[in-house]
Amino acid sequence: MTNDHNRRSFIKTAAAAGLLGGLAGCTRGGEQAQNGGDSTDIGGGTDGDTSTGSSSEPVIPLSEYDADIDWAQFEGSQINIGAVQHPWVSAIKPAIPVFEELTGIDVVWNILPENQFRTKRQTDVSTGAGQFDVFFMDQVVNQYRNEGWLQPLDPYFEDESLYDEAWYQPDDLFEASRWQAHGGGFSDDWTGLPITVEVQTQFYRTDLYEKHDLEVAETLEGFRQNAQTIHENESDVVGTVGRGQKGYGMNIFILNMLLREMGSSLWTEFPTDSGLDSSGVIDAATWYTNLLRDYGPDGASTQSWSDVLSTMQEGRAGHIVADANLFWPGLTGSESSIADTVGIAKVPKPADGEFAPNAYNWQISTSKNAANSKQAFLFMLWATSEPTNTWMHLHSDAAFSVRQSVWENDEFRSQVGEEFAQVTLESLQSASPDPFDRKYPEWGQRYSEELQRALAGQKSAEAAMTTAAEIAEEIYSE
Amino acid sequence: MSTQTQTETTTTSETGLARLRALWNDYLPYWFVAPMVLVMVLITFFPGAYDLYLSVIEEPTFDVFAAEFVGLSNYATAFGRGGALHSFIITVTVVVSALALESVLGFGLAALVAGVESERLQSFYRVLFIVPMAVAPVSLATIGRIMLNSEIGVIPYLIEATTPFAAPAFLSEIPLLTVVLLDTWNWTPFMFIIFYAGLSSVPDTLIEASKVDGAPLWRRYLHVIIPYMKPVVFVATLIRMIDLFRTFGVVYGLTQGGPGTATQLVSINIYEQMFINNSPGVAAAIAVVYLVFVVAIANIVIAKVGFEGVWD
Amino acid sequence: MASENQSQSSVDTGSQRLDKDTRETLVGVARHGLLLAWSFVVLFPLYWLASMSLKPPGSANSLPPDWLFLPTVYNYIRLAQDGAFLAAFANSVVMVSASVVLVLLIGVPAAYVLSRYDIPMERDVLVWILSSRMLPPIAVVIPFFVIFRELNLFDSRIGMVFMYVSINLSLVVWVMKAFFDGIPETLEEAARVDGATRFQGFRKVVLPAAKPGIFSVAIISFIFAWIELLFGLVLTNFKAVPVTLFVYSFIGSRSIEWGMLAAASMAMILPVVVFLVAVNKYLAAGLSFGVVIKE
Amino acid sequence: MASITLDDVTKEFGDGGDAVVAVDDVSLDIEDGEFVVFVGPSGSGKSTLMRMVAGLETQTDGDVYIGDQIVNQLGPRARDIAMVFQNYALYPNMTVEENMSFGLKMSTELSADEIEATVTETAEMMGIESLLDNTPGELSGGQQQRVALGRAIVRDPNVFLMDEPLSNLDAKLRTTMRTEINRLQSDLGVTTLYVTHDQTEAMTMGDRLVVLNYGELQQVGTPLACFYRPANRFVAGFIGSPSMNFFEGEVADGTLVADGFEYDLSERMRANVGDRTAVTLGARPEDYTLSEAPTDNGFEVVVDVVEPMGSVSYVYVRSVAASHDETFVVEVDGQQPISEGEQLHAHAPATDVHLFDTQTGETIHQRELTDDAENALSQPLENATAGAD
Repeated sequence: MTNDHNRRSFIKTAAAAGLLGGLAGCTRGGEQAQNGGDSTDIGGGTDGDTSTGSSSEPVIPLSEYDADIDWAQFEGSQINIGAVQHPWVSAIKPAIPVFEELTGIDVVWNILPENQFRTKRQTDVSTGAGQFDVFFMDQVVNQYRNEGWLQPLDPYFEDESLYDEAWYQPDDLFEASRWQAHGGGFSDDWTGLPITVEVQTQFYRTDLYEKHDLEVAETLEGFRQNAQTIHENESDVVGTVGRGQKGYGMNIFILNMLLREMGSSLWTEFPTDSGLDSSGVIDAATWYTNLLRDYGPDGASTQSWSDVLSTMQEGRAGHIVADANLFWPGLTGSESSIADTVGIAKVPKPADGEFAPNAYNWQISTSKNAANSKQAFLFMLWATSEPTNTWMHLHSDAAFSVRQSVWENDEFRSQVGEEFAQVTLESLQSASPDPFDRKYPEWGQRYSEELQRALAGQKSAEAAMTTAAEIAEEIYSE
Repeated sequence: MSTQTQTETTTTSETGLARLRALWNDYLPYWFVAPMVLVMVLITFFPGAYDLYLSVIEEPTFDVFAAEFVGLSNYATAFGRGGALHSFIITVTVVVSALALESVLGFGLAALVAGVESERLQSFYRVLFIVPMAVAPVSLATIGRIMLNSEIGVIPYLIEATTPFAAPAFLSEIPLLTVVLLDTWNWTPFMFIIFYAGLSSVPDTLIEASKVDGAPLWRRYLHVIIPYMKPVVFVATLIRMIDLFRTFGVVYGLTQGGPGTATQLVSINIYEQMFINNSPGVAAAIAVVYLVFVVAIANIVIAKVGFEGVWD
Repeated sequence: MASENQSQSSVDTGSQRLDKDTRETLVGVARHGLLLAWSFVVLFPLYWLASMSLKPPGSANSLPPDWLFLPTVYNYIRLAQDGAFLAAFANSVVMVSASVVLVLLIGVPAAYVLSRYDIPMERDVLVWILSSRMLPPIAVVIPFFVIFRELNLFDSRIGMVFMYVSINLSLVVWVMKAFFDGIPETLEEAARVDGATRFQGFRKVVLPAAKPGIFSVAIISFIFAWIELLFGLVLTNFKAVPVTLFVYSFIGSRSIEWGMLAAASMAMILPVVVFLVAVNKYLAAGLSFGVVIKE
Repeated sequence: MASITLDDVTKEFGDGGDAVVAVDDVSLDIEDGEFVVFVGPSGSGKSTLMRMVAGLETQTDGDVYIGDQIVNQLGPRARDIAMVFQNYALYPNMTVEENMSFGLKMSTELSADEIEATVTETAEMMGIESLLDNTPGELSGGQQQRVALGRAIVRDPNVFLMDEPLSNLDAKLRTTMRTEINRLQSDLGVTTLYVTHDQTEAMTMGDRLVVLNYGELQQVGTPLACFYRPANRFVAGFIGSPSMNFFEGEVADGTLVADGFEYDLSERMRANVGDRTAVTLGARPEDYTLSEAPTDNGFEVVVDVVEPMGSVSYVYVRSVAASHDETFVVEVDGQQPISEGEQLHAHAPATDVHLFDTQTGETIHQRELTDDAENALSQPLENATAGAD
C-alpha cells in the first residue's frame, strides 16, 4: 500500500493555495509581474511587485545568501525572463521578492506554453532582438549554441564578484543535470544552469495488481506480462499507455531510454553513424511498438503525454510503462479518479540490460544579445542555489529538484511521500539523459515521425528505424 | 482608373472648404483606395521580399545581409528531404474535400435558415450556426483531441453506445478525414454567413417571379437564385479556399501533422522547418513556391469561373 | 396572373392537389429536421465544452460521461478573479473592435472603387490583394517582428490593431466588392443626379444598401482577429497581450487544467455571441433593389 | 427650363488602339420644353448620349450646353436635371417619401416642411400618396415606375432625362404610362430627353426623334418626317412596323432589276437615281397591294404565311421568280381572304416607293406625299397620337 497520508498532505498545500490543478499552472501570462495584478501565487501573498516585496518579511531569510558575491551591484536594473508554463515558475514566484530585495533587480516574466514559447524564443534570438535576459532552454541547446545565440556562462563563473563556489555547491547538482547543462557532452562550457529535472518512472494500478496478483515488474518481459494480464482480464481498461505522438519530446523520450537499456545509443559514431538501425534500437522500437499495439489503447500512436496522463487519471489503463515522475501529482491529485490506487516504481529494464531511465532537465540560459547578462547570471545562480531550491521544495509544491540534497531532505520526503522520493532519487542517480546534438531537433523530429508510423502500423519498426537512420545521417552529411 | 476630373461644385463659391470638398469628391476613387493600397504594400511586399531573400541565402545570422548566396539549394532541400511535395499533396487533398463539404453545407444551411418562417427561430439559427467559428483554435484542438480520444473520448463512446459500429481511432486510422471533418465543423459557419447575407440580397421579385412560374424549389435555386448570388458565392468559396490553403492552428494542435506525415500540411511543414529544424531558408523556399502555386490556382479559378461567370 | 394559376390548379385532380400539400408539408418537415440535425452537430461539442467548464475537477473526462452533475462555477470565479486574464480580455475587446472599425473604413471604400471603376489590370490587383492571405502567418511573422521593433510598434496596441487590419483587409475588400457588384450602379447615378456628391451617393445610398454584407464581414473580421494567435504571441510582450494567449496558458508542461481551459474558451465565445446578437437584425435585412437589370 | 445643345460630341470608351466609339461627332439643338426621343437599336449610343447630358459620362470631345451654359466641367448635381432609370434605381433602404425628398434635401435649401409639402403634392399628382411610407421592395413594378417618375418631377428640374423607363413594364401598363408621361410632359413643359429602342414609343411620344445607329446621328426630325422622309435606309427600316421591305437591285435602262422582279422607274426616280447602278428599292408593307390580276410593275408571289391582326393581316410572300426563298411582308385589309400557298400579284405604286443608294444607304428618292401631309411633317403634332396605340 502507498502512504496515503503523505500523499494527501502533498496535495493539501496546493488546495490551500486555491489550486486544484496539481502542481502546474498556478499563474500564467507575462502580466502579473508587470501589472502587479491579481495573483494567485502561493505563500506570503506577494505579487512580484518590488515595492510590496520590501515591505514585508522575505520568505527566505537574506542571511541564507551570505556568500562572497556582490549581490547588489546591479541595483535598479531589470531582467526579463522568458519562461515556459511550468510548475517551476509557480513554485519560484513567491520567492522572487527575496531576489528583488537581495539584488535590487526587478524581475519581469513572460510565461508561455511550451510550443508558443519555442516560437517566441526562436524569433527573439534569431533576429538578435535580445528581449529575454534569461530564458528556458531545452533540446535546442546545441542548435542555439552552434548558431552562436547562446552565451556560455563560464566567464561569469570565473568572475569573483558574481560567483562563490563554496556557497553554491555545484557538486550537489545531479551529474546528469550538470552533464546536460554542458550541452549533453557537446560543450566544455556551462550553457545554462539546470532548474528542473524529471526522470522516468513506472506507474501502475495497485488495485488491479492486487486483484490479479501481480508483482511490480523489474524487467521489460515482466512488464509486458502484467500489461497482458490486465488487458485481457479487464474490460474498458487497457494494459498500458505510453507516448506515441511524434515530436522530439514525445515518443522518442521513451524509446531513447529503451534503446540505451538494450545496450545501444544515439550516434554510435557522431556524426556519421546514427546507430538508429542497430539491433538494439530496432529491438527497442519493436518491443515498444508491439507493447502499445498489443496492449495499448486504439490510436496509441497519437497519444501525447497529456493523453497518457488523462487515460491513466480516468482509470482506463493498467500502467504507464515509463514517463515523467512529474505525473505523480496529477495522478494523485483531485483531477485523478485513481488517486488512491496508483503506485510508482522504477522503470523496467531488460533482463540482461542496465537500468537507465531517461531524465530531462529544463535549464535557464542567457543569449548573446541579452542586454543584462550579468544580472541574468545572478538570477540563475540565486534561483538554482541551495537555499532557494530547498525553500521551493519545502514551501512551494515543487518536486523536481536538480539538487540531490533536497531528495535526501527528510522534511521534503515526508511531504511528497517516501515512495515517490525514493524511487525518484534512485532513478535520478542512475539516470541517463539524452544528448541533444545540434541537429537533434531536426533529425529527432524525423526519427519520432518514423516511430509514430511504426506505432500506427504504417510500417514495421525495423523499416521505420532504418529510414530514420538514413535521414539522420543525411541531415548531418551536408 | 477612369480619369474623371469634372468638378462637382459650381464655380461661384470657391471657398477653401468648398475647394477641399471638390478635391475630395473629384478624386474620390483615389482617396478610397489609397489607404488599402498602402496597407497592402506593407503587408505583401516586405514579407514577400524577405522570404524570397531568405530562400536563396545560407542559414541566416544576425546580420542577414552578410549571408552567403546559395542559389537554389534551399529549394532542393525543401523538395528533397523537406517533403514539400508531399505536404502540397496533403494540403490540396484537405482543401478540395473541406471546401466541397463546407460550400455545400454552408449553402444548404443558408437556404434552409432563410426559409424558416418564424423570425425568432431564424435569428436563433443565425447566431447558433456562426458560433463554431468563434471557438479558439487551441481550445478546439485540445478539447477536440480529448473528445476524439479512442480510450477516454466522448465521441467514440457515443458512437459505440448508440450505433452497432465500432468507433474508428480518429487520429491514427483516419487522420485526414478527421482533420477535414473538424475543419468543416469549425468553418462551415464562414460559408453560411456569407451565403446567408447573399441570399438576403436576392430581390423578392426575382423569387416571386420564379414561384409564379411554378418552378420546383431546386430549379429556382439553380436557375434564379444562385446565378444572382454568383459573385458572393464565388468570393466566399475563393476566400475559404485561400484560407484552407494556409490552415495551421487546429490541425497542428490536433495531429502535429501525424501520424508520420499523414496530415502534414504545408503550413505545418513550414513551421517545422523554421521553428524545429531551424532552417528558415528551407521554410522560406517552401513558402515562396507555395505562394506561386496558390497565386496560380487563384488565377486559374478566377479566370475559369470568376471573370466568365461573375465579372465580365 | 396568379389567379390564373390558381384556377388552373383547381382544375387538376384532387390527388395532385393533395400531393402538392403533402409535398409542402414534407419540405417543412425536412427543413426542420435538417436544421435540428445540424444544430445537434454544432451544439454537442459546445455543450461538451460548457459542461467541462462547469464540472468539478476530476470528472471533466469521465466515461461514461456524467450527464447529470452538480455544476460548479468555480472555474469561472477563478477566471473572473484573475486580473491578468481580465486585462487581456478587455485589451482584446478594445484592439479587435478598433481593428474591425478600421478595416471597414479602409476596406469598404476600396471595395467600392474596385467594383465601380475601371481599374487597369483589375484581376491582377485583386489577386495581389488576395495574396496577402495566402501564406501561413508563420511564414511572415518574423519580418513583421523585425519591422515592428524598428518602428517601435512592438508590444503596442496600435501595432496589433494594424496586424488585425492586415489579416482582414483582403477579406473585406473581396467580399464587399462582390456585394457592391450586386448593387445596381444606377443607384448612385440616381443619387448624383438628385444632387448628391459622389461621396454622399456612396454614404447615403450605396452603404445602406450593402448593410447585410458589411455586417457579415464585420462579424467575420471580428472573429478572425479575436481568435488570432501567432501575431499576438510574437509581437507582444506585456502591454498588448491578447486573450488568446491566456487560453493556452491552461495547458501546462505536465498537466492540462481542463476546467479552466473550457471556461476560458467559453469566455472567449461570449463577445462573439454578444456581437452576433447585436447585429443580428442587419444580417437578415433583405433589401430589394426593385427590378434588377445587370448592366 | 432650358434648351440643350450638343456640339460635335464624341465619346470613346477604352483607350489607345482598342477604343470603341460610342458616340461619333453628334451635334444637336434641343429647344426649351421640347420632348425629344433618342431612338436606335441597342449599342447605338443613345444612352451614352443621354448620360453625357446628365453628366454621368464625360464626352471625349465636343461641348454640351444646358441653356446657355457650357456644362462640360459640371457634375450631374450641378446641372439641375432629373433622371428616370430603366431599373428605376429607387433607393432600397428608403421609403417612398424619403426617395422623393432625397433630391430636394441634397440640392435645395428647402425646409423640412416645405419638402414634405412638395413631396405630398407630387405624390398626389402621381396617385401614389398612399404609398409614401412603403419601401420600394413592397411595391409592384408599376408603382415603382410611378415613384421613379414622381422622384424626378418633385425636383422641378430644367431637364428630364428618361432612360428606357417603360421597358420593364408589361404591355398594358406600358401603354398607360406612355400616355401619362406625355400628359405630364406637356403639363409641366420641361425639356425632356427620352431614350428608347422601341420605335412605337418613339413615334408616339416625341416631338422630335433623334435616330442613332453605331454612335452616329442618322436623322433628326418629327416622327412623321422620319417615317415618310427617312434620311437613309437605316431610318427607313427602323421606323415603322412592320419594317419597310428592301430589295437590292441593278438599274439598267430605267429599270431596276432585283432578284425576283423588275421595276420600271418613273421619270422622277430616274432623275434621282442619276448614273447610280446599285440601288435598293424600299416599300412599306402597307403600300403593297395583293391582287389576282397582274398589274404594272407587279410580280407574281406565293403566300407563305398569313398573320391576321384583326383590321389588317400581315401576309408573308415570296417572289415566284426569286432565286432565294426569303419572304417580305405585305399588309392587307383584314377582310381580304387570302390563304397560304395562294399565288397572287404584288404591286407597290411608284408614288409610294423609296430608293436608296445600296453602297451608302442614303435615300436617293422619297415617296410622294400630298401637300398637306408634306406641311405636317415639319410640325410636331401636339400629342396627336398620344392616346392611340
